[in-house]
Amino acid sequence: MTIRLLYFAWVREKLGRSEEIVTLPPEITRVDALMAWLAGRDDVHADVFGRPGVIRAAIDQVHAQPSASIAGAREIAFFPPVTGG
Amino acid sequence: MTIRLLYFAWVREKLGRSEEIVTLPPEITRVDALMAWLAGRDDVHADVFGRPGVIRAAIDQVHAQPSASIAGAREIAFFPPVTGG
Amino acid sequence: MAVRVATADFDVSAEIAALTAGRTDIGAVVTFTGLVRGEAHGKSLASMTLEHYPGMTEAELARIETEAHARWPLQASLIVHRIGPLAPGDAIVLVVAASAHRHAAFEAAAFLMDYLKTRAPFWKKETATDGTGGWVDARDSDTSAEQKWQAGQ
Amino acid sequence: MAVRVATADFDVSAEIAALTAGRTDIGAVVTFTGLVRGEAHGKSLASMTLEHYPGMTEAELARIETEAHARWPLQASLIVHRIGPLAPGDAIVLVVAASAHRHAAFEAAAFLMDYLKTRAPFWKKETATDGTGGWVDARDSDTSAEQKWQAGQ
Repeated sequence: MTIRLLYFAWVREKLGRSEEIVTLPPEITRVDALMAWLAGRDDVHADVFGRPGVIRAAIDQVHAQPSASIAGAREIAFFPPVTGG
Repeated sequence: MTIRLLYFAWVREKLGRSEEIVTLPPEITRVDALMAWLAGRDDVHADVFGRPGVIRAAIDQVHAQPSASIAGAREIAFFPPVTGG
Repeated sequence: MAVRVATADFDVSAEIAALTAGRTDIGAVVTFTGLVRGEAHGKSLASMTLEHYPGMTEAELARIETEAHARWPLQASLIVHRIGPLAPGDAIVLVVAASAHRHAAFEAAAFLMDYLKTRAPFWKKETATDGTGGWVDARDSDTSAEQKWQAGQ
Repeated sequence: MAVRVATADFDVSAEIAALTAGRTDIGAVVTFTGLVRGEAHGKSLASMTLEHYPGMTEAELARIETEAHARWPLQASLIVHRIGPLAPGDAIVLVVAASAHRHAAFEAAAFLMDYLKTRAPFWKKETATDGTGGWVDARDSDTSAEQKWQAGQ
């Protein structure tokens, strides 16, 4: 499964990129599994994705829980809790 | 006691005047007594002042209950419940 | 704090700008604008006239504003109420509440309107397009809205 | 219903006029304007930059607006949110809710802001006058403000 990942705010800054296209192994089917998989890349990713509850996710521009299925998703975004308004 | 009376909205229209100066007998010491005294003038006044709870009063530009003392008042206003805003 | 009774219309942006000019301690400005609706009590409205009690109006609006400042941390506030003849679509009243944070501004603006509706000495007289009309009756819902604040909710 | 994300400032009067033009069924217009405060977290603010998630921002604001229209009888509504660099005193966000009656307009405007604060994908980065700064942390009070509506209060 090939998917677009987007990063915002300090997630973007820490990772040093705003987006990337990745190919996921077939066993990655939920948001939390994707985060664990990303956390395994290196120390920087472990720091960003290794603390559940610190960052939020959206699937195809809709807020998603860690348990949400990513089947069929085109883009998944990771970001800190929002602070607009 | 000489006092200025003010009338607003349909109270003013029914009485046919917006204000008058009256001299009160000494036994009139509260708003409700003043209303009863005014109600005794004629049928028009009885219609306006003879139904407690229908009209409101203010003493020197402050809302006043029927039981409020009118001692020392300079002006007393009578009007229907307000409908601004 | 300011109150104004006028026949002239008001400009919301200009009033916000005047309240916030040169300040950086205001984070939230809530405005309420009341407009004359074209239908009232099932009839089509031709015009409306607002009568008030000069002197008491300004005093009562100032008392209401003082009460709002005692209840919420407000940086600024304004009440403008129009009098005289008005047509459907015309603005009647403007309330502005400015605070560091939004909940105080929202609550204070709602409070100012609820108290204004039940305490400020204004009276509306309506004329329908069929020529009928008369003085508007006070609404029980306005009294209960005011009593909600007195109960401390 | 309309949402807009822009670097340009907005004019509250012009937005109210656009929402109410040619209509006589609106009796109440509530606006909320959020402004950049000059002090944040005990420090003097030099500037702020707002980042957002293009596409999701507009979609999420539209979902929030749809939810407000489902909960209250609104004649019109508008959300404008600025992005990019802002200075103390600058306007950040505008919410407008228009209804026949005032309580619906007040509640819908407060709801729109509470949901926007916790759901719309915007992030603030602050720079203090002493050169320090960073991304603003989300406030627990914003989450509880949103949860109040979910509990139906």
